[in-house]
Amino acid sequence: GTTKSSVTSAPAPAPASSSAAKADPNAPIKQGLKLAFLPKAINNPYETIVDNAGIEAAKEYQGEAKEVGPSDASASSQISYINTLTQQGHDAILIAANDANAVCGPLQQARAKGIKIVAYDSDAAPECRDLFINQASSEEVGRSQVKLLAGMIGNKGDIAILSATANATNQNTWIKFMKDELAKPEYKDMKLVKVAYGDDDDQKSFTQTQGLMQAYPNLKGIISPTTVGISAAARYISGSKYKGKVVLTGLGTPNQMRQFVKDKTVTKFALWNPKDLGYLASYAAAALVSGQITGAEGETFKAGKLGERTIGKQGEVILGPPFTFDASNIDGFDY
Amino acid sequence: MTTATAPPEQATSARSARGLVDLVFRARELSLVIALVALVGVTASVNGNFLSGQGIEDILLNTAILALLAVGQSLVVITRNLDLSVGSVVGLVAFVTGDLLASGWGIVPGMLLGVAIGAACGLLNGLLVSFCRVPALVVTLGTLYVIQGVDHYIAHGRQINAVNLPPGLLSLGNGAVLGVPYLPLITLVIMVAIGYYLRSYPSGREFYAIGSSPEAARLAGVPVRRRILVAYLVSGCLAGLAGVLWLARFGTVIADSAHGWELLVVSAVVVGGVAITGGVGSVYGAALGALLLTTIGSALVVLRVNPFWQQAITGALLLLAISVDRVLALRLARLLRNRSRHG
Amino acid sequence: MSVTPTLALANVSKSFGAVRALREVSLDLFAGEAHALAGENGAGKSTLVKTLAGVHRPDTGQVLLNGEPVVFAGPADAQQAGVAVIYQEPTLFPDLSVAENIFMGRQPRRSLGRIDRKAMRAQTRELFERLGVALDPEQPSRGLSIADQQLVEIAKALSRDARVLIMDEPTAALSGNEVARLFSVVEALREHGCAILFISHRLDEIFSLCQRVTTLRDGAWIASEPVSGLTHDDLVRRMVGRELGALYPKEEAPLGEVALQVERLTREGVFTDVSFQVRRGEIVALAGLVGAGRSEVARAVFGVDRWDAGSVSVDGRRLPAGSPTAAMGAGLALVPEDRRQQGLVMELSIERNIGLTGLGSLRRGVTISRKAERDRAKDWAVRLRLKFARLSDGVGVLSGGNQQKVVLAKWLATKPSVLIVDEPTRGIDVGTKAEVHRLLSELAGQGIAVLMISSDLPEVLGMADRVLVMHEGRLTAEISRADATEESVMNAATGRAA
Amino acid sequence: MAKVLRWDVLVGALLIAVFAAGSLTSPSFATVDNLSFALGDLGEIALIALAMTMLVVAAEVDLSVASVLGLSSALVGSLWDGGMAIETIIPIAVLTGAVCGLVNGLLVTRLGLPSLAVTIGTLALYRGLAYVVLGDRAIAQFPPDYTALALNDVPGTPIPYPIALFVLLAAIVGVVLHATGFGRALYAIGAQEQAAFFAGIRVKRVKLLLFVISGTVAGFAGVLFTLRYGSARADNGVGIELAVIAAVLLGGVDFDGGKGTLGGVIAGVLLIGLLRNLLMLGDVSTEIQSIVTGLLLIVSVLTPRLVSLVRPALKGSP
Ligand SMILES: Nc1ncnc2c1ncn2[C@@H]1O[C@H](COP(=O)(O)OP(=O)(O)OP(=O)(O)O)[C@@H](O)[C@H]1O
Ligand SMILES: Nc1ncnc2c1ncn2[C@@H]1O[C@H](COP(=O)(O)OP(=O)(O)OP(=O)(O)O)[C@@H](O)[C@H]1O
Ligand SMILES: [Mg+2]
Ligand SMILES: [Mg+2]
Repeated sequence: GTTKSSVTSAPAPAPASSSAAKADPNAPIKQGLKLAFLPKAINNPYETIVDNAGIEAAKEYQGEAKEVGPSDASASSQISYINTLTQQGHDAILIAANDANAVCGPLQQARAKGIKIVAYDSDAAPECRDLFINQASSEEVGRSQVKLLAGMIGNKGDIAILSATANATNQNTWIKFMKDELAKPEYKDMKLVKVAYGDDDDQKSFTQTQGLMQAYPNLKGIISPTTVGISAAARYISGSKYKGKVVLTGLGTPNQMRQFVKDKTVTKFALWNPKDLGYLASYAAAALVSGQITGAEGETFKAGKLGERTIGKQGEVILGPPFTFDASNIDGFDY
Repeated sequence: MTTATAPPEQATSARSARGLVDLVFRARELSLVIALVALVGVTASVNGNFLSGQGIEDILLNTAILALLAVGQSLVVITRNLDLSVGSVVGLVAFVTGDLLASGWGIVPGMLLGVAIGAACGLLNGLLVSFCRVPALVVTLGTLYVIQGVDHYIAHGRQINAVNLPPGLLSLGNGAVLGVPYLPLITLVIMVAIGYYLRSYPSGREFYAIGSSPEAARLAGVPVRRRILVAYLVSGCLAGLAGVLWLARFGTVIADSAHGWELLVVSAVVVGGVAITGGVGSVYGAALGALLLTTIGSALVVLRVNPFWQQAITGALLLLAISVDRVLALRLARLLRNRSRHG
Repeated sequence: MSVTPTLALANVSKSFGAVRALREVSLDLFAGEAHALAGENGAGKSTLVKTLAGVHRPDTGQVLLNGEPVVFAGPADAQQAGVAVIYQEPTLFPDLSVAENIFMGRQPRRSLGRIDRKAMRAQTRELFERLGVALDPEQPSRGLSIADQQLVEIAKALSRDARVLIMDEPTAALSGNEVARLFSVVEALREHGCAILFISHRLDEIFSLCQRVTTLRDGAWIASEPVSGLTHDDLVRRMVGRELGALYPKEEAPLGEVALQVERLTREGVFTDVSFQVRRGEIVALAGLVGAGRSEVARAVFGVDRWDAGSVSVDGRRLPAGSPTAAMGAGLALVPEDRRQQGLVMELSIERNIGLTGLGSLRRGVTISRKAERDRAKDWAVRLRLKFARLSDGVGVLSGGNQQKVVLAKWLATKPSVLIVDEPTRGIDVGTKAEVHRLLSELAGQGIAVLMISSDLPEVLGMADRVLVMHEGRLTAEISRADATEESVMNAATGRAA
Repeated sequence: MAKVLRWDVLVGALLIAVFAAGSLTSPSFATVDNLSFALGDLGEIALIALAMTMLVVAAEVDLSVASVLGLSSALVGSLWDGGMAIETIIPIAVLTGAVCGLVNGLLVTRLGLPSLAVTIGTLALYRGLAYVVLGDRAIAQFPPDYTALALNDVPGTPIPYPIALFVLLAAIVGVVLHATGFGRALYAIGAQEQAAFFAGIRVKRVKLLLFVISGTVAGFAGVLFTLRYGSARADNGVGIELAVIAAVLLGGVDFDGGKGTLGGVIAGVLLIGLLRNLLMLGDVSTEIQSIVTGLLLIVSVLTPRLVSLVRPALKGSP
């Protein structure tokens, strides 16, 4: 019969467009480009910041961009949107994939119609998109999070991870690298006791944190690499007896975390600038459509105020290292 | 012609019958309490923290809102109706109230408005179901979508942050009197009030009459439509209040607070022994159901159950709860039948 | 009369779609008078009752209360005006206790308007004493027999101590001594100046209880007159509009071999050691007081209830316990006592209901043949003189008696070899009653074995070749047609040695 | 008698209206591509709605369908990942669905529990099992010729295979429901269970069968879903039970049982699907879409009521 091995042994279908055309670095950005941002879900504040920045950026080069998307972060609902966008005929679709593989088929159909695909925030399978704008190298995020926490608990004690949904691609990649980092000798006294899932649901993350505290009485630290998770966790800890006993860090937006940094529930946490992410994605798409780049490794393009950017391996463009917030600098940011 | 007054043995059998009837009805609450005690017992024996002050406080806090919704829902279900829109009402109220409070509204007017919004939603459902006589399920599924849509439309990806909320509200969500947090207290008071009304007041009994047989209720001169309207109104108000408390409790909210809770609330009600076909059950049962569900949730985490198993186990326990309750009820009913017969 | 009637109808008409249920009907109910309402099934009696009760609004004409025109917006208004009604079909709250059923909306109160349950229980007992009912006030009304339900309804109406008491076939499910009980209570009420409207298809009850009688035919008023001047046949003629044959046309049929054999059948707490047999061509009556367990026996034999011990065999073949399908296969048919719950699917049409018992035989290939379904329905509708507009109408809108006919049709259509009928003529008018009886003996004549449960003693005596009597779940007597008399049967039924 | 406006007729009319509006307002709506997209998107919901219709007519409901879909999808994923042949996996997944249905059915018929309660429980249970099976993994790279079957159109037509299958099944269910003894039995059971039982209908057996069918269809839908999206995850199809229920209700099936037609349900499914597609093409935001869907449900039940309230006033006596 047809088994996995018999299929994967067959050569994988070659990416449709990339490296087919020749890149022309100094081609002008086309006027009146039509871009569409397709976030994981439209009512996720973080995604909204990113997309709005992208839409703003489009104005800079006289393009028009819009944000459409499902109200639930599921692959299937995202797909009907891809199909519709394809029907409407856009120049590029920018997507934060809920499921790297599920969106693949429709994206291929879109590319077949000459639409450029730029993944951001959460990648789609590489053969289905032209570019992936990565907020920060997944490896760096993973490892730096561990470093951050280790520094605060003196490389010692039980720690837990509060993730988003069990299937979130970016979360799982980060967690992979965290585990890898923890394997190093200097962390031999740190023990990862649990990976909990808050499903990016504020209330579930909140109660999951409660559970962790009770289940692991001598928990020293929590990493929550998701904006929803970290703020929920911070809120529970700040109101509970565990405040000051358990160290919390992760990825969060300054606005969410400000109060908890002020009340000393959280000392340090990290994030890239989501506005820059949207901005960069927007320019990358424009460059792609205008033929400045094709998505091949080594090509470069001008990303407005962010300056020149280079495409890494597998068509990945990295925004930059995550920025670490603390009491001293947090008031300088508003997002 | 013989005088057919009850012969003594019949009278006695009748009396024992009554004892049994009460038992049958109590049994529902009873079996819940037993299950609850067992669950807590096991969990605590494995991990002492579960019964620590913090642990209990957490469970009470988590239960409060669900229980509040369950109380409102059971009122509707008892009249042989259903309100699927409660989840989205909570979401709408939590966000709108948060938005207004953040923009400088006073706490009291803000909360009142929240409850008012809930009431409006309930009124809408009630009017459609009772006066236009359209199936409750369709209507409330419809309003679920509509209210959710409105909520997301208003929120549009924004977020309410605790910093911008009046501290007074937040302390309501997390503060306590004599160690007992406010939220469970509020729920308790409301539950007892409604429960007592339903049991001890003629108009309260009419809710059961309607659920038991709408046609008979009409013939008995029960103001069917008005009662059903009230049921939805109350359910709406409580959902509104729940929304406000949600805000007070969690501080930061986005559009989808309590998203998908409609089924959770219904299962709490059902586990609580309120018959989905109406006419049977109590708000106490419903609240206990809510408590049980929440406790299961917390217990599984505390017992360090693999997260991938938690949902499966929750489902299994839920089924176990209703099955056991059912079997118990059947046993007692049969016992009752045999006794209540010829001596 | 010079006195103004307590409650009256003046030229009231009421139609449902094409059906004109009432045409220009007038009726006066006077204080201290028991007024009978007679008419065939579908004549409009219940509609009239519902109009007086504020359930229906008259299309034309008026309802008069003490001579003043009133408009009852709903049942509540009528109750306010002191009108108490026992509807033809019991309207109880199955989940609530008997006591609560009786006092719903009028519970005795204690401080702060709260319900006084003690008082409620006590008053319920006191009511049951008066009616001689042995029911527990706290028992939920679900699972009560039709008869018990009817008794609760009566208690409910009496508890209102109303100025007008309207009873739509209250005795249909009751047997001799409950009826006697009821009448003595009603008498007392009447003497206290209560106006009474009484409906029954048992004419002797009308003669024994009422002073005046109004007859309806096809919704039209025929006559209102004192009962005293009337003979049985006069009344029948007014109702039916034609001469009527014998009410109990029982002709002897040659007895064949045993068709139904029941041995030591026992169901814990319901009936014990019930053994009997019914031969082909024989009509056996199962008599007894309400709650004796007759219906339960019938249900067990047919397989809707399981039995704990004993056996049932049809034509020598044993039936598996608890399988109606198997019973039907063996040629059994049961016309159940509760037509609303067990006999009919109210939402479905007449033809669908009649077809329900023949889903197998109506099949052509994989699908049901609508024509066959319709023919089957038409055939039996005609044979039973069913009163209907279209066969595709829901049975819900049929009059009580006509619904009962549909149930009979549904089962006779299965061409059973053993027919069990539980209260076959409950709520059926004299005309139809005669037809049903003719039908039964006709069927017996064709060699069908008939087991007839009935609380109508004359019917039992008139139709049965043998009478089996049950008391408190046991078979207490078997009486041949020859020795069967009111006394012998009642004695056995009330547990005194026959 | 005045003929009352039938609910399913109304929905059918609405469907036509939407289609007309679509072809007029949006150039890309009435295109072959778009319609086959729109229909394809309905695949699982439409299939499950068929089984659900029969259940609801018999006054029962199965809320666990979406979870059964998820479980089956998870199974397909882990078995495929484990190197089993897809030809063996598919039957296994479908069979699992059947077993899930059987469990629902047994709990309902043997213990006499309300199906709403039972299937809310199994909704959690089956979804949980899906996570137990697949955890946080997402399996991809399914055989192209099979994914093609789930995704592509029947050669020479704009009709995707799933929809072709749906049409076939719909025809069968239509006949069963409206022209066979089994169908008659369903309506009887839904309207007055006791009477159906007294008429010799094997009520429990019938209900059990219905739940098994519903489970089987959901199981198959899981396979379809997995292949169509080329991705197996434990959270596949979360929450589509409400979409199915909405379609069935919109189709005019009465939740108290005993009423409703399959035609209505099909119209309901298509109406929801096409309307959503049309709104998307018009760049109508998700919020508004959800509002419209809600209003649609309400209007569809309200209109016939209002009409029947107004009718008597208008018509004189015959
Ligand atoms: N709700 C209704 N809708 C349509 N037709 C109705 C309705 N109620 C009664 N009818 C019709 O009105 C006529 C009178 O019915 P009604 O119940 O008053 O007869 P009845 O005298 O009580 O008969 P029975 O002695 O069998 O009870 C019947 O033809 C019946 O079909
Ligand atoms: N001692 C009793 N106390 C309370 N209810 C009883 C008693 N005996 C019988 N019943 C009721 O009567 C029913 C069984 O009596 P059943 O109706 O079978 O007898 P029956 O002689 O057929 O009476 P009916 O003439 O009403 O059919 C049961 O449903 C039960 O509710
Ligand atoms: Mg009548
Ligand atoms: Mg009986």
